[in-house]
Amino acid sequence: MKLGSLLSLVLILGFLFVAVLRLHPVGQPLGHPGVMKDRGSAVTDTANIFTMDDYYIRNGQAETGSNNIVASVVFDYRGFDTLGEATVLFLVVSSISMLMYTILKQKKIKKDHFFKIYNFPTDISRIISFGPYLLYPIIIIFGAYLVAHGHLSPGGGFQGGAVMASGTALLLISSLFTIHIQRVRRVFSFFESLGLAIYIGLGFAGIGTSFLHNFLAQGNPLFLGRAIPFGPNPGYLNSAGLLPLLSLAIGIEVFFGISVILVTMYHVAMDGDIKDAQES
Amino acid sequence: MTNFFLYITVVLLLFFGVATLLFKRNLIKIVIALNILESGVNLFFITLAFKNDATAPIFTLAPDLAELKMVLPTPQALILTNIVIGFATSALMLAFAVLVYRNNKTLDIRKLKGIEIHD
Amino acid sequence: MITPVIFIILCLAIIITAVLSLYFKDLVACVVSYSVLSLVLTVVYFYLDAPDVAIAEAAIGAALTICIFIIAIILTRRHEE
Amino acid sequence: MTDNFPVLIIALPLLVAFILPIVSRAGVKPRNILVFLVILAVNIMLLSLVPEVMIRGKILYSVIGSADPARVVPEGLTFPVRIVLRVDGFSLFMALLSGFFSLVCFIFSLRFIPEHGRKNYYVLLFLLMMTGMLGLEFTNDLFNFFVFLEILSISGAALVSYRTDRSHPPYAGYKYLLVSTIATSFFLLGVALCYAQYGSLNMEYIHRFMNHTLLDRMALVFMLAALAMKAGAAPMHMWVPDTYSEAPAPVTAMLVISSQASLYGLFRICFTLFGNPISRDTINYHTLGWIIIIMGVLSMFVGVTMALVQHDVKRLMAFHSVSQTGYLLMGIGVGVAVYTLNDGGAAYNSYGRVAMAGGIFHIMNYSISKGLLFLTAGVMFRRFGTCDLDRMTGMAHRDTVTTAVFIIGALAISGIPPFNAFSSKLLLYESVYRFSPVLSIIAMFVSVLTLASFTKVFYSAFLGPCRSDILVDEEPLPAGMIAGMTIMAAAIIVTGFLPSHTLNLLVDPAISGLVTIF
Repeated sequence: MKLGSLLSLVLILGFLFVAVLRLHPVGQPLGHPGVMKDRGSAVTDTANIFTMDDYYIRNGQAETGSNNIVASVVFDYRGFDTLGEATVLFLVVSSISMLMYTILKQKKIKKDHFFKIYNFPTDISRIISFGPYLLYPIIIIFGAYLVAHGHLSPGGGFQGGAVMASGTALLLISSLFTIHIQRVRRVFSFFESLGLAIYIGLGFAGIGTSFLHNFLAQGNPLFLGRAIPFGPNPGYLNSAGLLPLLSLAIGIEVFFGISVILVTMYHVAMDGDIKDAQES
Repeated sequence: MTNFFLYITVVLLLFFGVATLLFKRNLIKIVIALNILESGVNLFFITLAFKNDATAPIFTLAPDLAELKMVLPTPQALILTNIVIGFATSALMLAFAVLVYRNNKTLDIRKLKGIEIHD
Repeated sequence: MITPVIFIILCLAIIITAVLSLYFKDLVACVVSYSVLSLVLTVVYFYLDAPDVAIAEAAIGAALTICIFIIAIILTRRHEE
Repeated sequence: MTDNFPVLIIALPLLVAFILPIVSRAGVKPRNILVFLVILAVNIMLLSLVPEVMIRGKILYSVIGSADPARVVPEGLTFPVRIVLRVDGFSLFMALLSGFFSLVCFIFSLRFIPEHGRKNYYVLLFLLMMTGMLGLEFTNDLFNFFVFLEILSISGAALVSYRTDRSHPPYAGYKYLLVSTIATSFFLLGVALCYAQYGSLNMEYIHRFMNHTLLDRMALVFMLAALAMKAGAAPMHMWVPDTYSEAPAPVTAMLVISSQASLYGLFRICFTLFGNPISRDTINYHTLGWIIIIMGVLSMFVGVTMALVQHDVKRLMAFHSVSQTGYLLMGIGVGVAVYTLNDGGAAYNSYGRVAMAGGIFHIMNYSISKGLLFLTAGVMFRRFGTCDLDRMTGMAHRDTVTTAVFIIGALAISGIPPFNAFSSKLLLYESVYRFSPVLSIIAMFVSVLTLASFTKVFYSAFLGPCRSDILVDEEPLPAGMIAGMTIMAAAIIVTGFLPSHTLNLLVDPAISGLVTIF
């Protein structure tokens, strides 16, 4: 058993080293000779676009109206992956709720009880009890900024949602949710479902052409449809069609989804039965 | 040559992850090892996307160059997805670990095997 | 372009934190080392021109993962036997 | 009309799953009706694709988010830039199977799983598991494949540990998720290696430019190992008995078909991604075929020998799944080994294709009969409150329907003539004998052992005196459970009596879909 493990370990290590030696040098992707050797039909030279990434960089701005190519790949070209990823998060939230169901349904726990279980000092310092309240608005504003400007600057639904969810973690430290925790969980799960429903609803809205089609991008210049010239430019907030909306939906979903996970685990931690878990 | 360090780092991260998966027996330690494995894969993708003397694939921040040279955007998009998936997976595994501990009062794989046989 | 010295230091930091986060017997120490690893990775991603990934890694890898881990460790056992 | 069906088949269950937490508050009945309707709708959509794909042999593409969905590759380019769904014979074959299984298992679990607050989550996860399988089978994009694999494994892991009140299921779920996450991580590593060389994630595109460099072979090894691990083939089968035996019965049946979905991925990787016939000389495909065959023979042997000594009925059946997976791997392995032989396709045409037909036909026969057997194991568990064979007796006196379907399932999986697995096993024996006689003899031997161990189950659980003092639940079975088992048994009998029709209608187009790329 141990020998087998060791053997497979050495095998994997050797494999990886050989792979790394054969790969292109860092910093020169897809450029070295022999890689794009044609075997099937001829590669026609269309405006020097040889790879998918080249296409995204050259046409992404015109097709999606987004200055951030990564955002246009995440929400437009590969929007289906993003849907799958959001589904994974939703799935995990549901799974954890299912696993912890019996624990979560137990009677409400008072705030002092929690501190007694884990031998926390009851007089926590001001920094911990009030610091989160000061930081929380700033974190939320920063996260919302990331979500809203996802198509212009680094950021987007995932990042903004995750930043906002770290605000929830801060609030948990200051034990704000302790008393109303079940209600908080229910509200958060509702909003999570809402975010996902918005995402897939926007996907279905374009089904006349194809699923998740960005039908606003080249359309109405008044509502998110403003055209952007090719090349470096400051960009407009009012562009990129469906992209900001999808980004918003994902932002809502990630924010509330991760918050539900955190709140659920915190709630489980407040369960009195685990008292003997603590090592002295 | 110096940039080759990135690949070496990736290989070592993967190696440490797999080694811990094989030889450690604590359920939470295993989740940490999985996270490190995933970090290795993520770093690998980003390394593949890197291009010398290029800018980030965001036109808002790009300098006005005669020739447009940007790092590849696709791996970055994939890794954004993978980071969230990795977080979700590890959260679920930790929830499982918590339940295992509640039922069996241990996190050690060897002891858990003993419980399986007796029950 | 990355200055080689900074770059080697970052790679070494990644490797060292990875080893530390697997070496400690105290799981809280492991998790904190993992969070440092994530922070260093954030810097590396930034140097590799991937600001999007850097933000995501900073928020999720260095903050939220740690939260979940700490709660799980509170609920179970702090020391690996 | 059918243009949007491939994407609707995936998107519709997702939409329903997202609004299900809100619908669940309205009550049990609306929830059940909604989910049943959506699974039914998926099945109808799948069936409506049959004439076009299976009979006319067309390959349907669906480009997600494109302004011009008729074109897979945008004008003037040589590569697709968006995620492409591809419905060919093989994927539709597997999707039909998954849809059928989901329908039957859902009907079965309506009353099998007691009504509880957690059942809302059960239904939701069940729906998403089906979606994961369908997505995995339709996608033509490597990363999208990974995402659906992840959806499949997470929902599977959560469902495995549905019975949280017992002490084992969380650990079984942990194990399943651990194995799946390792597998998906290595799969992603393989994807990275492919992407690094070809700059694309589309399987067909990579197939067209496949160079079979050393890196490609490494990617192949990573992906193959990952998917074989997920499918429960021999060296990596340790998670199978734990997971299968701890899950509720309908979930186990779903896990059987989800393992088949992973196997589907394995075959896709072998043929669609790496099976470029232009480069017949450059890669030694014969070796790859032999690796798969050896994996298969090992699975067969390990599975059946371990099954003989088990006392837990679900563990026994789980080890049988490992051994039956071996048959599939063997059939396809022979196909792979001769597919690229440099003899102008003579060996492939004379027996390679037959072996593949046997393997693919056996996917269907095995999963239906094994699913049926797991459902009957669920009935046993419901009656006796345990899966221990030593503590069961006399079920034949009380549950005649269960006994009948158990006999059908057990005979079918052992390859006894009037039932379906006989024809697929016969195809396998014949064709594999021409490839290598030893393999064929091992396969027959394993088949006999299978029958022996099911005789043991039948003897201890069904025969013997009927003792009501050890029964946990004496009520007659709910109609839903009987309906679920009867549908499965009917499927076995129909495919058993019409093997040539099934072969012509379903299996032949599936092979064509697997080996023809464009």
